[in-house]
Amino acid sequence: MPLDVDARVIANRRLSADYNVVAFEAPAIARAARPGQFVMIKTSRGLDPLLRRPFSIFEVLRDETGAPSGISIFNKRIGAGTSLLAQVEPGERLQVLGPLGRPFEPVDPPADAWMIAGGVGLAPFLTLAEALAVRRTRTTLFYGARRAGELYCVDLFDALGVRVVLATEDGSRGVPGRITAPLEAALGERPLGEPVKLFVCGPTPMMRACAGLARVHGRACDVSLEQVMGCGLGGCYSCVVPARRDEGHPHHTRTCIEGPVFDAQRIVWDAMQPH
Amino acid sequence: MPLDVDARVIANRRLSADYNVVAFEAPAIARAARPGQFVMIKTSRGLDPLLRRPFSIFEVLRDETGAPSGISIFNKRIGAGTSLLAQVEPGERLQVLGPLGRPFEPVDPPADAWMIAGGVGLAPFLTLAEALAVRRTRTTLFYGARRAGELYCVDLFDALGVRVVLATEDGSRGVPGRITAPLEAALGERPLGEPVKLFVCGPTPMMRACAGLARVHGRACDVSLEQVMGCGLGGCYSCVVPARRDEGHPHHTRTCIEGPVFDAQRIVWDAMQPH
Amino acid sequence: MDLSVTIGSLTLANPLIAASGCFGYGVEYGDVVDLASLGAVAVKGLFLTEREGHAPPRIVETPSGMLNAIGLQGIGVHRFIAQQLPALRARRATVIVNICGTTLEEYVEVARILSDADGVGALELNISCPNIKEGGITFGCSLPGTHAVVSAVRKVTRLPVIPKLTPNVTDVASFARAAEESGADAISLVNTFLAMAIDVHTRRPRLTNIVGGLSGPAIRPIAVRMVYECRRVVKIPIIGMGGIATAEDALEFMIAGANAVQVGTMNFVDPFIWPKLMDGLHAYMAAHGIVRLQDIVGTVDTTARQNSWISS
Amino acid sequence: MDLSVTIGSLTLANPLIAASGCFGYGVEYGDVVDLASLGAVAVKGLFLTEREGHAPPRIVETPSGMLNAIGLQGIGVHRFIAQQLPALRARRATVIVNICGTTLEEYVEVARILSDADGVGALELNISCPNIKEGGITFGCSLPGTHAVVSAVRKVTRLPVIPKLTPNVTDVASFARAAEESGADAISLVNTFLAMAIDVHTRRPRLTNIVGGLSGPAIRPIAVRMVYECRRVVKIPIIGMGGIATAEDALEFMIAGANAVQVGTMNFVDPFIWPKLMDGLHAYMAAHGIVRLQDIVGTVDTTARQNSWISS
Ligand SMILES: Cc1cc2nc3c(=O)[nH]c(=O)nc-3n(C[C@H](O)[C@H](O)[C@H](O)COP(=O)(O)OP(=O)(O)OC[C@H]3O[C@@H](n4cnc5c(N)ncnc54)[C@H](O)[C@@H]3O)c2cc1C
Ligand SMILES: Cc1cc2nc3c(=O)[nH]c(=O)nc-3n(C[C@H](O)[C@H](O)[C@H](O)COP(=O)(O)OP(=O)(O)OC[C@H]3O[C@@H](n4cnc5c(N)ncnc54)[C@H](O)[C@@H]3O)c2cc1C
Ligand SMILES: Cc1cc2nc3c(=O)[nH]c(=O)nc-3n(C[C@H](O)[C@H](O)[C@H](O)COP(=O)(O)O)c2cc1C
Ligand SMILES: Cc1cc2nc3c(=O)[nH]c(=O)nc-3n(C[C@H](O)[C@H](O)[C@H](O)COP(=O)(O)O)c2cc1C
Ligand code: FES
Ligand code: FES
Repeated sequence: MPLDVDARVIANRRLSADYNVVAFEAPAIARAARPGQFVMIKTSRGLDPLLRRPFSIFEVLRDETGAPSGISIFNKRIGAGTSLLAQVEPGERLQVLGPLGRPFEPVDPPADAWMIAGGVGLAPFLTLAEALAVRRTRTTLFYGARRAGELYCVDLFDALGVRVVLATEDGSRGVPGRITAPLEAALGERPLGEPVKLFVCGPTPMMRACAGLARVHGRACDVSLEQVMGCGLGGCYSCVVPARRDEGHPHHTRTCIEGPVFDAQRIVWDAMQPH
Repeated sequence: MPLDVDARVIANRRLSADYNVVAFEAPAIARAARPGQFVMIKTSRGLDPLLRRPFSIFEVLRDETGAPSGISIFNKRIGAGTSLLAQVEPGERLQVLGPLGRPFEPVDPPADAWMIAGGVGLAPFLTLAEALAVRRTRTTLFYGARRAGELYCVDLFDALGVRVVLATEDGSRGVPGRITAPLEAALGERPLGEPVKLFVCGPTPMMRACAGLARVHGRACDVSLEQVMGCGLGGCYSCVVPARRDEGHPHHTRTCIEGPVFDAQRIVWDAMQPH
Repeated sequence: MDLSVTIGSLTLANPLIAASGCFGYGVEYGDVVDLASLGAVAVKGLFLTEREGHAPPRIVETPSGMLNAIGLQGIGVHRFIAQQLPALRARRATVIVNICGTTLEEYVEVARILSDADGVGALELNISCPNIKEGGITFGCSLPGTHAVVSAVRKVTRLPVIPKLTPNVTDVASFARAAEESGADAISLVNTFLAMAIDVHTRRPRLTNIVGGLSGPAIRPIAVRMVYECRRVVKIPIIGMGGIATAEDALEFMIAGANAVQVGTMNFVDPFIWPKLMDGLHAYMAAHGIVRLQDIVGTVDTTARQNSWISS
Repeated sequence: MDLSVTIGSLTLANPLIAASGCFGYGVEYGDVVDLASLGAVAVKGLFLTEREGHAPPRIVETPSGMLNAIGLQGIGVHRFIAQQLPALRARRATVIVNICGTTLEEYVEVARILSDADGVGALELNISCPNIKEGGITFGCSLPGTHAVVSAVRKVTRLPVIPKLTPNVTDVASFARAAEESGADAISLVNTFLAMAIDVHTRRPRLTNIVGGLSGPAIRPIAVRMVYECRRVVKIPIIGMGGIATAEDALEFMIAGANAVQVGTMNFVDPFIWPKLMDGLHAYMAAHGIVRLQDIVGTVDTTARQNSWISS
């Protein structure tokens, strides 16, 4: 059951002109959160911007005793709502509704977990990495961005023992080019007897490419989709994607309640709107 | 010429559940401000609340060298905009447009200045009191509210050498009853040869009563009117009051550019909308 | 305190109704809202058969509002009765079914099927959806069309019939009168305003469907005016809606002339809005000494506020 | 870069016009805005004689919008010509005069008087003010009324004649067509939406005039849709407006079909908006390699975005 919290902003860590991490005091949401779930945040106190904006839960924050005390989000400025979130000051309060949506299903050893993140698609993976670390699942993060300056928070993954593979389109850090290249290489090298599950979040073309690689290589693959969401609770039918139910005919399926995490093979990628 | 400043909030001093003083960094406005002028403040970054809200300039703030560095407003929470201003945190930025409107015309000795304030009507008098102190004009503040807890910032007037007469409707501080009673008594006691000018700001019935007393006693009287204002610059014709021009026929006159300060005898009080 | 309201044979415990298309089939909100505490739940518009609706993007936010062009995606009346209605009954929800048709016959058929089902409280006739080409609004934008649908459905059901009017007309009151004369038990208004948003960089409409319907607080003052106009010409109950965000907004519609209200877009913004609205209604009644909330319906005082002092 | 736009015999340097009633007589903004930098200034609606307008309160804020019922307070056409027009000319403003009438004869008379004055660039016919009982909107809400006013004014002036249309009709495009057929040089749209707000504690309308006109960003998506609809049926220039707050909003109207735009309510919120809008237009033209801004007018691409993959 989701909760709505009038959450106090604890910190706003500016990572760059476009990215920041906002931490909220929200113990109840923090306790209930599972990896890959999201919250809907009201970015203003007035009626404009009107609708809440969906954000993956980036971190579960803990107090001195280790008890969950809040959450943070990894915010990329693209429009009015994310710009307001870029500017918040500690002490302000915003409505945070969550946790929402179908979480990732982590895997246990001997399976490995490979997380593939493009840009702001990094957001759902820190909580997943924590859950995988608890299970002692060997985890790799494939993380791509346009340039070195747009790769953030890699140290947080290092600290969890995650192996990190980076790629930048301009070659300024890690493998030059798209992150799907090192992923494809790794898939090719891995013996079929060694199980691995892919977890993907990023731009639609990237997720589509990963879904294709997973299919070709016969690997399980979860994708976390980012559709425009009006309500986050199944009320408005705005967030639909073309998805098959049980191998059957595809339907417009609500991302907010049947996702955001889907088995990649359920999605009719040809019919997905590019973002 | 008014200026529009993306002004940083320096402080938000909460006086009570309903009243607070917000200080803004705005040197250019501070330098140009004259007593009784106002600013139009955008209380949100989005489009709701949409219109700016008018506020008297309460204080002109100064830096260590004594140079004007900002202004403050004395905010009473009544609706959406004033509630947002009650909640601002230092570091936030709001658009502040000003200074606007016709200022008070202070008087010089030997004339005395009597300022009559009802509730939030205190707002324009601190800058006036400063201007009068500079001229060494003997100044009295008649200040009424419902109860002692709603009388604010009296010490700031004390510090300027202003004689203060207080009244509360519940008798919890100062003269019991309305502030017009001590004013009327004072007017009755003052010899006609000793000039005095009245400056009034408060609820419409109070201003009307003061205007009547001023007329009966033959004293000059400025009132500062608070009409609903859409633009503050004469563009919308929302802020009109019925006012005579040169003793002639009354017209709907724009408070924002011909006021907010009017000679009380110009106003057709019978036709004023009660607030 | 009495907050009840009667619409034909149906009595609602209070005037707060979840608006059609803004509350799924109600069951989605079972965890968040006590469905039995609502006056009623108006479920998403249903055709005879399943529909996939329009391709996304289906919504776009606008200042204090949103456009939608969902295209009436829905599971069809049969699956609704089989799968959702029992769950709604189990939660003791009062159910208003919003029905759609591409033809007169489809409206009649859907109405007939629902009349035989257990647990349907009333039928809201969606003759005002701006997002589908066939049917619907072509009835709702003409007086004869409105008359035809309402009287045809009237004949096949004993359930209260509530045509939902479009605001996209010059004189909404004439449609209210046509609905009343055709035997409607009540009217709902407003549906959304036909509107459009364009991405200036791609020069394409922001909605795949090109145009969509504007809802939310942005439209409230227009909707209140329309309720006020309709109240002056019809006697049947009016269900008012359009941007209600607070109890005061709901009361504003009631004072303008609505007997009940629906809340759509703001339920997206705050799914926990319902108890807040209810508390607000109670507080208002207490503050103003009102024992029967229906007593405020249509009581807006429009007597002149002052003598004109000035030639105008 | 060419931002100019031609309306009948009048050429504006750029498409940004201050909306009538939202900019006083222009002279009030002389300190804040370089009037010569605007495409034009549309001054407050003028009758033949002075009017005091409605008693306050005259405006009330609503979500992302505002209602007004100013009641066309104004100094009358003679005082305007004597007192304000010279000041506007001195500041090299291009002046569009918004004219009103309670009768057909008054429109004609006002138009005739202004045609003889020096410094008037065009006449905008306000047949759409929702706030006055007599005249005005009674013409604007009927096709024959629109035809009558426009053709009568057309006969007495060589100035460009620009009827301003009301959005409070079912089919605004038919009014656009009627205006074009009657000899209009251009059309302006939209005027405000008839609307209402009620104080629930006093149960009185918030405006003394009971109803008022809704303007501001709230209405923008409806206004854009109306411009789009009109563009498809008329060839004459369209001046679009309704809630423009940014250069992108202005461009949205142009891409929908407007040749020029007016900005009203947002000038209240930010009187320094004009250079920001201008800079935004330049930046857009530079970014998209557009040399003549008129080339984007009506270019919204409404071709289907994808093949339908799913039965609907
Ligand atoms: C489940 C989920 C989780 C998300 N997690 C994060 C996150 O952790 N961090 C983060 O920065 N962003 C995340 N997003 C995306 C984020 O919600 C959008 O960037 C945000 O809603 C845009 O709001 P805005 O007001 O800034 O932009 P707007 O002004 O609303 O829109 C600007 C542009 O972005 C497009 N857009 C709007 N909503 C979305 C969306 N949901 N996804 C993609 N494009 C959109 C619009 O169509 C428009 O073109 C997530 C989205 C979903 C659905
Ligand atoms: C020249 C001038 C100077 C002012 N100085 C101050 C000041 O120093 N401190 C201060 O706290 N307030 C001041 N006010 C009043 C202040 O502007 C209003 O309280 C404010 O606009 C209300 O905004 P809101 O969003 O909180 O309320 P809204 O939600 O906009 O309105 C709430 C209620 O207040 C009424 N109202 C709206 N505007 C005004 C207004 N201008 N005056 C009176 N009632 C109004 C509305 O009609 C409504 O009934 C001043 C007003 C003017 C015109
Ligand atoms: C996403 C969405 C879907 C809607 N679907 C329907 C529908 O299926 N049937 C209907 O009659 N109205 C539908 N409406 C209109 C609403 O029921 C309501 O009339 C309108 O949104 C105005 O109310 P609001 O401003 O409170 O949302 C829909 C509105 C929205 C926003
Ligand atoms: C306070 C106010 C006064 C107005 N007065 C007039 C007027 O005199 N004549 C007219 O044609 N339109 C008048 N309008 C309508 C505007 O010119 C414009 O059509 C409308 O406000 C929509 O544009 P906006 O949303 O940019 O304000 C007025 C609008 C406002 C808000
Ligand atoms: S966001 Fe509303 S149904 Fe998914
Ligand atoms: S506030 Fe707009 S004219 Fe005075």
